[in-house]
Amino acid sequence: MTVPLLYALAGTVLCGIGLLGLLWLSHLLRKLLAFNILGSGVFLVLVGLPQHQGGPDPVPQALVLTGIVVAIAATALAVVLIRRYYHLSGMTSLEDEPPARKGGRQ
Amino acid sequence: MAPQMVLVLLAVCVPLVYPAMALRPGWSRAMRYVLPVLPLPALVLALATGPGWQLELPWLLNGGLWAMDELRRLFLLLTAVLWMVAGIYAVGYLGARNLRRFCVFWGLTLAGNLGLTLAVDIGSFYSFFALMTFAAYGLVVHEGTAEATFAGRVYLVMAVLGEMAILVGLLLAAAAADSQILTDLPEAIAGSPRQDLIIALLLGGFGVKAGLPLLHFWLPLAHPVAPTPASAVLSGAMIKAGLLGWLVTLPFAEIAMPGWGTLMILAGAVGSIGAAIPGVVQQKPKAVLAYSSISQMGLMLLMVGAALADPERAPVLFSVIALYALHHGLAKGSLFLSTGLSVPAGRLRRAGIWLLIALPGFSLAGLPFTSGALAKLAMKDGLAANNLDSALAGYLAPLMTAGAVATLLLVLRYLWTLRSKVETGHNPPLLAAGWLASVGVSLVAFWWLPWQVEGLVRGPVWLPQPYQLWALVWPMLIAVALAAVTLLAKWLVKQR
Amino acid sequence: MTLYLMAGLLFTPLAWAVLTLLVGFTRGRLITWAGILVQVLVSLTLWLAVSRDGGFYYGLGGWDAPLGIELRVDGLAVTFVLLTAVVASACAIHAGVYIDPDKPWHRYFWPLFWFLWSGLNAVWLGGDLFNLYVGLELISLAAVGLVALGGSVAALRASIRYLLAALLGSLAYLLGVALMYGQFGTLSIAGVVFWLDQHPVPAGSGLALALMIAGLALKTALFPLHRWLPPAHGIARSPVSALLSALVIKASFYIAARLWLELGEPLGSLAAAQLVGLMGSAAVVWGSWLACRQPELKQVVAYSSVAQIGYLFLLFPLTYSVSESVALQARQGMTLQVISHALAKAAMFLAAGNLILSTGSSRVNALTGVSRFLPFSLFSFGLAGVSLMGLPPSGGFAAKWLLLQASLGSAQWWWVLVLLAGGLLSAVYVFRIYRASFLDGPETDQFYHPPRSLELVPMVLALMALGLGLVADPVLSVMALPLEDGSR
Amino acid sequence: MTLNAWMPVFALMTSLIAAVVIFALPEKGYRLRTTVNLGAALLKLGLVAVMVWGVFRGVDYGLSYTMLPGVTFMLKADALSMMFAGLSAVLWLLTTIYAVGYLENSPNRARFFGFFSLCVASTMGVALAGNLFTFFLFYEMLTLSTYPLVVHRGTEKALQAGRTYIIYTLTGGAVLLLGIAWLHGVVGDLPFRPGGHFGDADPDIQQSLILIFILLVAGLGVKAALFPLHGWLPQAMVAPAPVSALLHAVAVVKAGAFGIVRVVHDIYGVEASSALGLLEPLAWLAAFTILYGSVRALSQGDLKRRLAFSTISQVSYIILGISLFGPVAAAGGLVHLLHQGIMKITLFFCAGNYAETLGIHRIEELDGAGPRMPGTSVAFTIGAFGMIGVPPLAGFITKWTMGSGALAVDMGWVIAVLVASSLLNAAYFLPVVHRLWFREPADRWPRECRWGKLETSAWLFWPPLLTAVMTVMVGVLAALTFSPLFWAELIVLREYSP
Repeated sequence: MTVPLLYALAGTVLCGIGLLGLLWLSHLLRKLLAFNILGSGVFLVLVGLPQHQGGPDPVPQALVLTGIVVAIAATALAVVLIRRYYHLSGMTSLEDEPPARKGGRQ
Repeated sequence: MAPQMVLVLLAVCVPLVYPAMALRPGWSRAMRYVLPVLPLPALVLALATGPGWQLELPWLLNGGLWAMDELRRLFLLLTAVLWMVAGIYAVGYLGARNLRRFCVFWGLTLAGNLGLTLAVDIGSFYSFFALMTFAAYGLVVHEGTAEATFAGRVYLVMAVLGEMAILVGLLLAAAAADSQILTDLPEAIAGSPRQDLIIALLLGGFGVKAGLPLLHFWLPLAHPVAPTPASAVLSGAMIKAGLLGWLVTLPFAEIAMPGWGTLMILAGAVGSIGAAIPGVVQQKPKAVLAYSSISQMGLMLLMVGAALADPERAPVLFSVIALYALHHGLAKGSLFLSTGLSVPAGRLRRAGIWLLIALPGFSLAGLPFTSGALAKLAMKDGLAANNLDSALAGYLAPLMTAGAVATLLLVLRYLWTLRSKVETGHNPPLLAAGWLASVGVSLVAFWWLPWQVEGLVRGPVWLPQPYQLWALVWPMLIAVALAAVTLLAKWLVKQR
Repeated sequence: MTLYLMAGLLFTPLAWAVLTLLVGFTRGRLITWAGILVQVLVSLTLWLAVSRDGGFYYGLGGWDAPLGIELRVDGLAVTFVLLTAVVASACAIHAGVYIDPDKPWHRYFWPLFWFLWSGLNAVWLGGDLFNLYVGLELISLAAVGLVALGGSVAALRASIRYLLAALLGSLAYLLGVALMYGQFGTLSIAGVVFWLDQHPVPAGSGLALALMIAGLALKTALFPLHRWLPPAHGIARSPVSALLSALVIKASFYIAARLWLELGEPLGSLAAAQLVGLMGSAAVVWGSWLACRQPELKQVVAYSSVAQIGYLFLLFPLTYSVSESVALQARQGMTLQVISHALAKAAMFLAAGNLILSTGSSRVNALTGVSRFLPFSLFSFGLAGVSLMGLPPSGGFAAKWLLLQASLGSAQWWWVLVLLAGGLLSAVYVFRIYRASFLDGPETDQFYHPPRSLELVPMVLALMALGLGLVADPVLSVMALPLEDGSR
Repeated sequence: MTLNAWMPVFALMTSLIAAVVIFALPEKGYRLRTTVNLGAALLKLGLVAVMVWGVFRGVDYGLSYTMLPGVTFMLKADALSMMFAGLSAVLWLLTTIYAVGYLENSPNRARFFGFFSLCVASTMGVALAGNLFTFFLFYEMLTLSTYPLVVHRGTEKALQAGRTYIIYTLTGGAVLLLGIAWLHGVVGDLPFRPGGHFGDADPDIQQSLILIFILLVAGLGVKAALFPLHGWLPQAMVAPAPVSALLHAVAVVKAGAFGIVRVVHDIYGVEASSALGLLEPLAWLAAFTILYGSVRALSQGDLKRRLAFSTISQVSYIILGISLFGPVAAAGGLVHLLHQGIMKITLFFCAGNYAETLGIHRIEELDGAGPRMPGTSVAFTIGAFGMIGVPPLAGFITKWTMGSGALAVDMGWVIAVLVASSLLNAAYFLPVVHRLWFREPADRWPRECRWGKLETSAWLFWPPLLTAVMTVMVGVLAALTFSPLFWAELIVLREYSP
């Protein structure tokens, strides 16, 4: 069981947790956090697997960098939307009916 | 185009185009006076030109061909004369109600009647036949009364069935003959495997028009309701169209058909005698005349049956049938026209009118020195038992005498019913003129008409020889005796 | 010469995006019009170049794989680039008039639009898997931004739901890429195929492909995973929903199709192919069924998108272990279906936008009597409907014909039933809208008459969708061009 | 590409461009729209006449280009297509005149005339199609362009009729598409060729050929109103009179029958289809439809519904004719394509006149309409008698030719069908004629309006009279060259001895 394979396995476990959280939790921010966990899990797998075969490999490292940048952008957008949504409808999840709390602007 | 061809086209197209006059409302009153003129070109054609001309019309339907032979000339003659006479009568007879519609249908029926006598190709023959049939419906239902509409419906249903039978018959015959010309049909039918089917269809189809027994129901219904000139023409000329249909299509001269011959003779017998029974009890004079027409057609059926049975005699019998048809048409036409008359007041003139009314009737029954006598003698020679080899040849003579008796009885019945119906008064001039013309033609002009009959003397010789006198008169005496007996019985019953 | 073309395709949209970000909406519109002109010209010349001398590989900035970004420019990619140019410019012209500039959020419309466009170009031309991921992310974020433009609660709900679905899909795809890279050590699809020629197929490698296709299916809203699409496309502004329905969902499908066409044979299995086909057919039936029951006009069109996507996924079973000619027919059918659906759906959404603008309410039965006031838009809606139903002479019909031939050729007759039933079902909801518009309503004139130019764009798009059937052969001629040099 | 190759395209383009122009014109542009309409109709008539003369002399007009990989879009003018194209060109001119008068001041006329010309363009396309694929292309365009005409009035009933129409025709179209695609898959792209392609079809594909034939006839049978698929026709009578006149009596219904003629003659070939045993059941189905249509027509109270059922029965004459595997019977069937078109359009025009001038829709209200509207009633009578098959009108020529054709192949039962159908026709047409001429009119017409001197507006008055005269001329001058019968025999001549 080489160390990189260990990373890959940890990555898959993280993905499992993230996926479960994303689907099960109802609060939007919790969903967002679960999404980030899922993201890092995937990055771990991305780095872990190739090292297992042929030693350290620069390409996945570069990819993970870009991946992280993309994940941040997505999270930022999500936070803006959730805040705006909360501001307008006072709700923090998508399931229940939207009671317009302060006469949100249509 | 030889002048003759122009005359032929005129004969058919004048009555065909005549209904166009109805388009301009201004002309509708004038239409009435044009009626008698319509058949004139056809009359000139029949009288002036000899038979044997042919007119090719390649563009017409499936290749048109109009021609004239001896037989067709007689029918054309009959049609033209009768329609002209009835036309004169109609001018005086017609009221203003639905006048335009009547004239339109009158013109179309006349065109159909004339056209079918000239047409030799199947397409135009059947077209004119259908035109005459459907246009006549307009004449039958002209009055618009309930009986007229009912009579019209019966007429139409039977006419359409007849048309369909003719269509299928002609179709089968044309397929067998592989040509569209009528003259090729007889020997094609003779040779075709479906011969009996074709003959049955043609007999049935034309029989509806010719008043074959069991196919005659529309006749006694249609005649009383139709206006008088229309019923005159209907029974005088249009019934003969069915007869012409048989003569032109059925295979007389090709093969002997004893089966069909005997069947037709039987039908003729039933027709001539059977029609008399209901005819005698009718109340309306026109109904009596309708049954008299059926009875007369029965007599002609005898000759048709004989011709079918015996091919050698067929040519002779053809001209006898044509002659008999001519005589019957004219006489029956004048009888029908007389139903519309009103008798003048003076005793002497009233007796004269009654005599003129009665004479065509008696001529029908075979009074010596009239066209009836000539026709009956010709029929006797034609159907003489010794030279006919059909099974019923022996019975023909007694059948003819029975027919004569029936005819006279019907005529007497007609006069009797007319006597109670007719009212005294003054007749419109043209109506009287039309009637007089019909009587004149039937009695006098008959002799000058250009008919040829083998073995019979033509021309105005006051026939018959003494030995034939008694043969004509004794059936009439029997009929008079019978009438007297019935009168006496009725008087006795009234007494009690 | 190709250097400038490639640069024009990928970088100029980003430049336009930044420029329009700096200025307001109205001036942004002018810049956009200029940008559109450039983009259309570039795409056209690229299309002509490829049609003349075939596809080629192109390393951006001279850097080669695996570190550099390598673009793969073949017939199919170039056709889709041209399609994007056409549809995006049409939506831009329509949006320029349709969106009123003074609303606060609308200021960001043009930048997001251009980001979307560049993302699309990146996906069409992308050579290796990771770059495709980046392109996909760019598209998704831009699209979510565009959906949220409305600013209303419903728009926000829809955009958040869309964002979550898109992110989940991308990450699943990325996980697949990770596994793929782990196993084959290369990122470019051609490289994987090259590797598979030398080595036996390793066990479990199908999982990577399955994950990637599942992720992409989620982003394309294939049947069981389609719940995010109707609210997103239904509520967004009509030019936005036109862009989304016509192009965005096609991008993820395009990647899935490329993967399946190249790697489907070795890695995929018959059961997987039939399963995807089955989900496609279910999408056709379910989408059409729901489309018939929607009271809102734009919801009907949105569910119709769900249905039409189903046809695309019929490509999977029709290219798995079938003869070369049948596979070619299936690919041609798929391409035509993508193009005709893009054009027709864009026309339909834009026309629907006009109708809603003029009748004031977005319900279907509010359309009565509109045929007297807005015949032109209604007629373009109708023409687009003809293409959706797959009736001749539309592109939809040509696609249906090719897919029919492919399914008959490969003796999978059950897809024939799906195609025909799909056509009839789509006829049901299209004629439902015709019926509403033909109904003779009372003589009310409370319709608002939109500016004439608004009606022009949907008509042009609808006519192109309709005429596509007649010129299908030249359009397809380029698609089939293979890359001229071997894969590296 | 010589000019000849582009002639069919010009013929198509005239009405396509007319449609586009009419759609663009504003609703109030009444005069301009009528001139465009009539101009396009006359131009098309001229083009078709030139092509008819050309085809007679053996010139071949044809154009084909590959539309889809492996599929060609082909336009070809041969004798059969010229017959149908000629019919629709002539009758489109008359119907346009009629429609201008009929829709005098009704709304949505731009939309009506636009779709009207679109529909005739697709009919022309159906006629000029060179292979099954192009035929299907225009066949479906015909469905699409006729739907707006059926629902033109916008009433609930019209939309219901439109719905039924769409359900029938689109399902038929789907079945037809399946048939064509399968045929294409099995034998590839086949142009229409007199004598057909499957003279010596190898046995293993015969099974699928039979199935394909059934699919094709079922698909085409919807529009040809064959027995089980005719439900839409009577309901579509709710459309305005010019629509039911040109479309449901001539264009749409004939497209179906024309399609079946093409399939039997030019794809399968008559020998092959009879060898495969396909003609016999088709003949039985057509015969049954003839009788069924007439029987149903007996019990119809509404005038146009009775005419609709009569159309159902009459169109099957065409199919019966061509499925009798004899040159003469085929000529009879083909000539009926024209005769029925002319006669039926007369009847529908008159029905439209009665509805428009006196507000008459039911047959009981027709009493005494003859004297009130003599011109229209004469036309109606001629049309009715033509339908019954009374000589010398057009119907008689058809029945006579088909009858002798049937006898040539000794199929005697066909004559029984012809006679029975003629009797039924008489049974449901003669009472109407009787009411027209021999009944006293009711005291007040349902909705009477006057048009000055003529009995009805000039636009409405002349077309039925013109078609009535054509019925008579076509019948009487049947033996003339360039008469429909001559043209049908020309087609059959080229068909049976390729």
